[in-house]
Amino acid sequence: MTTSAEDRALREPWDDLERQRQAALTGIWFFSASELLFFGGLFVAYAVNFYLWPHGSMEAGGHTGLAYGLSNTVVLLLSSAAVAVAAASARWPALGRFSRACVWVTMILGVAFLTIKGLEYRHDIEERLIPGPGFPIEARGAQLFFAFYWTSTALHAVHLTVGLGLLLRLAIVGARDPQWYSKTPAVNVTALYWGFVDVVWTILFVLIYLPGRAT
Amino acid sequence: MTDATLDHAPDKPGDDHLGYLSEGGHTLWSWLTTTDHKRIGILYALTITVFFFIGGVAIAIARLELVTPAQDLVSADTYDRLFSMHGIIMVWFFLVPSIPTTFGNFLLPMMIGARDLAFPKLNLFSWYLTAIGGIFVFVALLAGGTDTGWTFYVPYASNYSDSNVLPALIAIFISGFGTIATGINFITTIHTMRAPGMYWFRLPLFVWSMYAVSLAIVLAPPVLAMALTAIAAERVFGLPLFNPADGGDPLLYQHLFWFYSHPAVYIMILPAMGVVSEVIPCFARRRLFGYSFMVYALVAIAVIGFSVWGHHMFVSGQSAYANLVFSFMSFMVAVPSAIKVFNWTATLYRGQISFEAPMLYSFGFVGLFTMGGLTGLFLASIPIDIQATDTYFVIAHFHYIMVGGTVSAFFAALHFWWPKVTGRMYPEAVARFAAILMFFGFNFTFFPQFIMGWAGMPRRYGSYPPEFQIYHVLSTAGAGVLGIAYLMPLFYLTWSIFYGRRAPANPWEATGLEWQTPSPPPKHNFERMPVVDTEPYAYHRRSEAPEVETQTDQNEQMGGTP
Amino acid sequence: MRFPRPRKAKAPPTPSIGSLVRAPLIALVVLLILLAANIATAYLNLGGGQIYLNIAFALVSVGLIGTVFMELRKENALNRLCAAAGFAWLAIFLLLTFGDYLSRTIMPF
Amino acid sequence: MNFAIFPPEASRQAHEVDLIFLALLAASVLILLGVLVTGIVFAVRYRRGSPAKRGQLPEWINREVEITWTVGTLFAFIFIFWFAGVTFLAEYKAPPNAEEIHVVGKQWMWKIEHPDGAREINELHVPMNVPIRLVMTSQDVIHSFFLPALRIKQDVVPGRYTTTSFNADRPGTYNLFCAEFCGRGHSTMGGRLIVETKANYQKWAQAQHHVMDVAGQGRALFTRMGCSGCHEQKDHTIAPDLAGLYAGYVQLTDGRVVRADDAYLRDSILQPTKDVVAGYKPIMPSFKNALSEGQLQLIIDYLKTLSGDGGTP
Repeated sequence: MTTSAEDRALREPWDDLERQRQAALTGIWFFSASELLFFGGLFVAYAVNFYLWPHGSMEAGGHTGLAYGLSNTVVLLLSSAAVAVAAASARWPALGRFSRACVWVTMILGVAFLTIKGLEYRHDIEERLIPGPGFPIEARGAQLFFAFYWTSTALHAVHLTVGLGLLLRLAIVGARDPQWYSKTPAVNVTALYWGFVDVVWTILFVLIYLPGRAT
Repeated sequence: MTDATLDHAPDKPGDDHLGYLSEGGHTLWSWLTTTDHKRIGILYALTITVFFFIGGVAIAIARLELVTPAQDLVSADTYDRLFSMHGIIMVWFFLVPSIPTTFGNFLLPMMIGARDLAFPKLNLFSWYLTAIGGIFVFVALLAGGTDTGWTFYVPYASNYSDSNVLPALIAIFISGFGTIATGINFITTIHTMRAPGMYWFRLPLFVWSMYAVSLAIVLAPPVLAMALTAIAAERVFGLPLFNPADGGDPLLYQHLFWFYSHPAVYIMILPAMGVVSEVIPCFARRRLFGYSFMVYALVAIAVIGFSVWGHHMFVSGQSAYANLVFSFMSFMVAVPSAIKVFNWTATLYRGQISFEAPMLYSFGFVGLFTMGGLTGLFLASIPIDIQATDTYFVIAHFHYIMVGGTVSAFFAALHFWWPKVTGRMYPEAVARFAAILMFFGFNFTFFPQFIMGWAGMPRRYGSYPPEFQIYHVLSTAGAGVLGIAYLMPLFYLTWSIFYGRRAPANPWEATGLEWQTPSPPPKHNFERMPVVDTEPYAYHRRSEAPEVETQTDQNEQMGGTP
Repeated sequence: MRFPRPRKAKAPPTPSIGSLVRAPLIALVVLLILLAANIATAYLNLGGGQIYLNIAFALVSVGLIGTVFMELRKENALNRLCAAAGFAWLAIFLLLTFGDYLSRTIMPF
Repeated sequence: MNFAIFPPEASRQAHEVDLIFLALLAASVLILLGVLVTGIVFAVRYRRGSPAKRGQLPEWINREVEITWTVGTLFAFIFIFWFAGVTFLAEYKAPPNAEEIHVVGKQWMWKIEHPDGAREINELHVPMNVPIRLVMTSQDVIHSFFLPALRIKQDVVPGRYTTTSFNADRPGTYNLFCAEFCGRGHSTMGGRLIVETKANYQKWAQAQHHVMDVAGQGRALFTRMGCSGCHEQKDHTIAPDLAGLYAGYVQLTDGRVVRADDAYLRDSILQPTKDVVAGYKPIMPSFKNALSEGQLQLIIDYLKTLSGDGGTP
């Protein structure tokens, strides 16, 4: 029975599952390095603007909703732990159900993250924190800070939604075919992708929510 | 579908069995859903051929406009859109994908003894990303093109340009991720799927160049994607990311853009170096001179290439300290390129040199790349760059490297591996004539630009002072010759698919695993996993070589690899 | 980095859930503590150096996520190198870009 | 038909840069010939079937050769970097007593203001042997102030000042270009650099005040007659922008492309509905009986100063 599961998990050019797993992990790690540089462009832009307009950035930082940011970070850390456990336990068929439960927990936390982010956006729009004519903070550079705030959090949310899609695929296909679930490297790949999304958020959290708190 | 011109497609198989060309199925659907790296390589070849000629037509009209000092053939706005679309299409839809996605896809698995790339489905997905990006370029073209130049400098591109910048940004964004996926595919394949015995220092240099290029391909394009997303955000949502009125710094965009765009020019030239390092040893029947130095040079170029981008910004208001740092790093990155040129020339020593078309293109490459590289030294020294940047001197420099270098190597690869890809031989005499015509047409077009560039003729000018007219007339005439030299291979290679001589498995008696499969190779490349136990390029015995090598001796020499 | 020839090992016994969950849970607790410390320092008025301290905390947390959650400790050398490459290239980018911005006042020409 | 082989050298700084250029040119030609000659000699001597001696590479050609030309190239490049770097630091630093000229780049014209208040458009008059420091900025997009004869180019970035300096020592008229792409009028955004002896420069400076009068009167008339009301609207939706109009080409609604010379300006003022600019409605009133001939000429003179009289074709 397991050979057919193995065959189902086996992709076309590979004749050995272990090497396919190595290749899949190497592939997702290189993709993470690449996406890190995608957000890296934003981090550099943010750092330069912080250097050019320290006062404006600090003041703008003060206006961001720390409560939202904090709860989002906690939610994402929990989900990252859950997906790590899911990936660790996926290899053993006996723990298949437990692993898929962890995947569902991760998805729920991911959706929670998006809802909190939605609430925060609604709060920001109410406070007219959108760079443009009626911007409340007149310190120079504050509009820049919020321009980067909107761009980076929107892009991060897009990446997180893609992650939710991958997790959903895992949970549904895994439930229908537990044998495939225990063999396929896709579980580790999705877990690593989710870990990457959490890494980006950890850096973004510090860049967006912590400056300007000390005033 | 961007490359609907399938009539040019070299895949209408003849009557008998034709390897991967017939095994995978004959319908268009079988081609559009193939995961065979060889077929995807051909899909890419068709796509970039279409874009190569569109870009060529755009600049042909611009060059005709430049024959007269006044702006009289096309309006200034149309002229801006012509050179911008030429830049965008040539950079992202011809040069960056030219050698890695066509010959890299086709040959990499065969050269390392694998059945296919590590992620075949991802490979097909990369082609679809490039094709969808191509469709967006068509949308931009049909809507009138964008007039920001391929550099999209802010604040013109974000606040002032009224041309359709957004479709162009989306096109580059999507095709960029297609290239990143190919890069990831190559690196994982080279690391995990080498045949037994194929150690790192037995890899052919083409595979090494794909490895070095994939490093740059994985790490550079994401930063460009971010820079273009920032411009799109500023144009669509009004977020003032680089708007000087709100304190944004246009130079920040230039840092983001050039951090990608300099490694991008290495993404364009490294595969060309890989191709030439395959062709020259084969036709000189000699081992490549200094194989390990060539490998270190390839990887060094890819890595140091990330620390030199500031030499594009010497006059843009960058601080003097940064100018000096980037100037120094630019000189450091020039050293490996110089070594490679010396090694190619030294490979010819005591060889049995024959002058088929691929070798002529490779000679052209070495000559033109040397001139391009040397003028790069001019531009790396700051006082000369202050005079020469944004003039035709810079245009001549990067065309010597990109057109003289990469396109010559692309045609060398096209002719060298044509028997393996299509199972047919190309007509030798016509091909040699086309190679020589391209070399002279190229010099005839771009050498006058060096002279008028140093004399002060700025780039992107539709009308110019009359004292530069002689050079523009020469350059346009040269462009005509170059255009013919580019069209000839299109005809005689298509002709050779149907009427060319049937090619043997190894027409050039070259070493390398890809030549040990029948041509065209079967769908799964190798019946049984090949085992490698010799040096690459084992064209003559290491210990000694007979005084006068007769034809038979060569075959006997070749006997080394099973 | 040649891959070790995969031995056809007998399937290892199914570990208990407790042993699987232990490492991630500890890491989670440490991360939450780091987060709290990070926010606490944000409220102390340390002046300019504030942001560097916060970023240092963030990088420590990123390191922890990488090693424990993304199991970098069990990965082979290539994947570790790849994780490092992302941050190394980012460092090159930051270093040379700030080489320009920091020296604009010192050596304008 | 004259053609430029080498840009004129109008300052000592230009001469210094040319020294580096010629040194590098010589070195490059040497290396290029070295590579090409070696390649051709090998290609001919070792062509397939030629009787030349083959066999094993001689003893001395091995790792040492490789290391020598690697280290050799490295030191040669470090020397060139030092040579160019020193020249850059020495030549491009503005001397303290330099005369400051303000330059403002605007979409498709250069507005230049001298310390004594004289204003120019697309023209830069400078006295000989006087160190000049240009302090430049842009009103809209990035332009680049390029004087090929002085080997100077400096991008002009909106939102900040960029500076460059020179000391012209050869009288004459040289090219001025915009070198950074800035849109439709990028190629017509050039002008002239006129280097004069101190005496001529003084004469020109006085004359400037006279021209100012003509332009001043023209300006006053332009506003009194209500022309500025429509033509200087910020976004030019109801009336075309007149700056940089003179000597350029104008696209009309019926598709014709007309050259904006004196006659065109005159006709447009007297019979505005004859040649309506593309994209605008013919709503301009005629000034046929409201302006005398002299006043008409004053306004046309003023319009010329708006786009630098006799700009490049």
